[in-house]
Amino acid sequence: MRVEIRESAFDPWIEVSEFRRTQLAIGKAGASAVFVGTMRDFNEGDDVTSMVLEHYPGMTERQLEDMTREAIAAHQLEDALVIHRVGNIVPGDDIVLVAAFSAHRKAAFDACRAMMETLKSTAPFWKKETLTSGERWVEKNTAG
Amino acid sequence: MRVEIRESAFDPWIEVSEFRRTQLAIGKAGASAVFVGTMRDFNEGDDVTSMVLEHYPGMTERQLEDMTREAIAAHQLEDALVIHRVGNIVPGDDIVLVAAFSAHRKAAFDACRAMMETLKSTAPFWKKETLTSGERWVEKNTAG
Amino acid sequence: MAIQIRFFASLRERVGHTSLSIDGDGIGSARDVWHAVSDQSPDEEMLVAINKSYADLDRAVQDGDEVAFFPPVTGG
Amino acid sequence: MAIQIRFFASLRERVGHTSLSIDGDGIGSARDVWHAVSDQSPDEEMLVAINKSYADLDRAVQDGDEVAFFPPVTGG
Repeated sequence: MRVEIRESAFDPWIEVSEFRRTQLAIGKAGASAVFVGTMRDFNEGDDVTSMVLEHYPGMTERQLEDMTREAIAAHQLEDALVIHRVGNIVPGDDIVLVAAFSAHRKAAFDACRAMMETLKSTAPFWKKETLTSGERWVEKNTAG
Repeated sequence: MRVEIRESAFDPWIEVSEFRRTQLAIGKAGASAVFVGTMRDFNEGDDVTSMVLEHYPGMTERQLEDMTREAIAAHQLEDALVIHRVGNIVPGDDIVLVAAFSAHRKAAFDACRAMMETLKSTAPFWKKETLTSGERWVEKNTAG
Repeated sequence: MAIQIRFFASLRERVGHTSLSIDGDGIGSARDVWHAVSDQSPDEEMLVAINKSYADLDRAVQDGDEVAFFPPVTGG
Repeated sequence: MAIQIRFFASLRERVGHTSLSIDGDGIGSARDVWHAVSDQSPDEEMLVAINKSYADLDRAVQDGDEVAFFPPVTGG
């Protein structure tokens, strides 16, 4: 498994491709389920021009690692990859990548979605949006 | 939407990346849910050395297009991409890519999974595996 | 005019043909098409398409139609 | 020894501190830590972590612990 916090822009598709190529045995993981979350230029009806993503260094990594380890065990994954961006972000930037690799599709789909929901509800990240009218903290994540 | 049948190897991660870059407006699709199916070197307990994927030209495209159009409408997706390989395939080759792009993650996850299940149960493709002991047709897809 | 018949995958191998053309005279349904080319009962799991859309065996078939028979699909 | 306190996001801005260190004397729980730095009741939705693991306000705190207070998380 690999869990990373990134302070600059990353390309999730290159990350998945490289991870598969370097970390997975050829011919074992028949199913790759991937979720990528990307910054929108709107939220709750307002235009958003940029965002700052704050996290709790140390705790965030631990939460993500626990979550990923548990998903691998619960769904008997071949492997999993999680990358999350922090810092200054603009619309179109990718924020989060969650990838689950398994022999069969059910496990990959279930694990990918479960990891995203766990990440959204427990990983200590906070978003502060810049609107044309000022700044605001995003107050709560909605259930997926 | 884009639906393609490919007769040679493709890189699903480059395809998704290029599709997002060229087809999607920046800042609208906050959620990308992607499934990639890859040929394994085992199936039902046997080693598989290669495979031929047959399809029904014309009908396969129509089924995939109908399915994709319906998923976009049902889940209010921003867009969707489906690529499926045919012909001679070896373990490690990617067989299928299904990607759903939407503003929010629930729609992307639901649509990606629904499209994969519809593809598995209705798109006219057939797999003939080569084992060390000879050839066999895969008889049925299992539910996901 | 005639009816075009296509077979795929294991069914193609069992029937021994990729495609056939038959005269539409006396053909009312996809089931009639099947019996014009096979003396076996259609397999319960066999799928049927008329003009590249799924149909059942009792769907009407007309001159000029393309009728395909194939086993359960196994893509993805 | 002492107790390290950290605040994040909107709570950090409201409290006006990123981190603080307090003497552990008289501190039994995370709730005691909160009241040592604030005269307001803790927000119902406020989250608490002790040594980088989630805890509740009544969890015991010891000298040397790191106690963090933050609002609901909004990553992903």
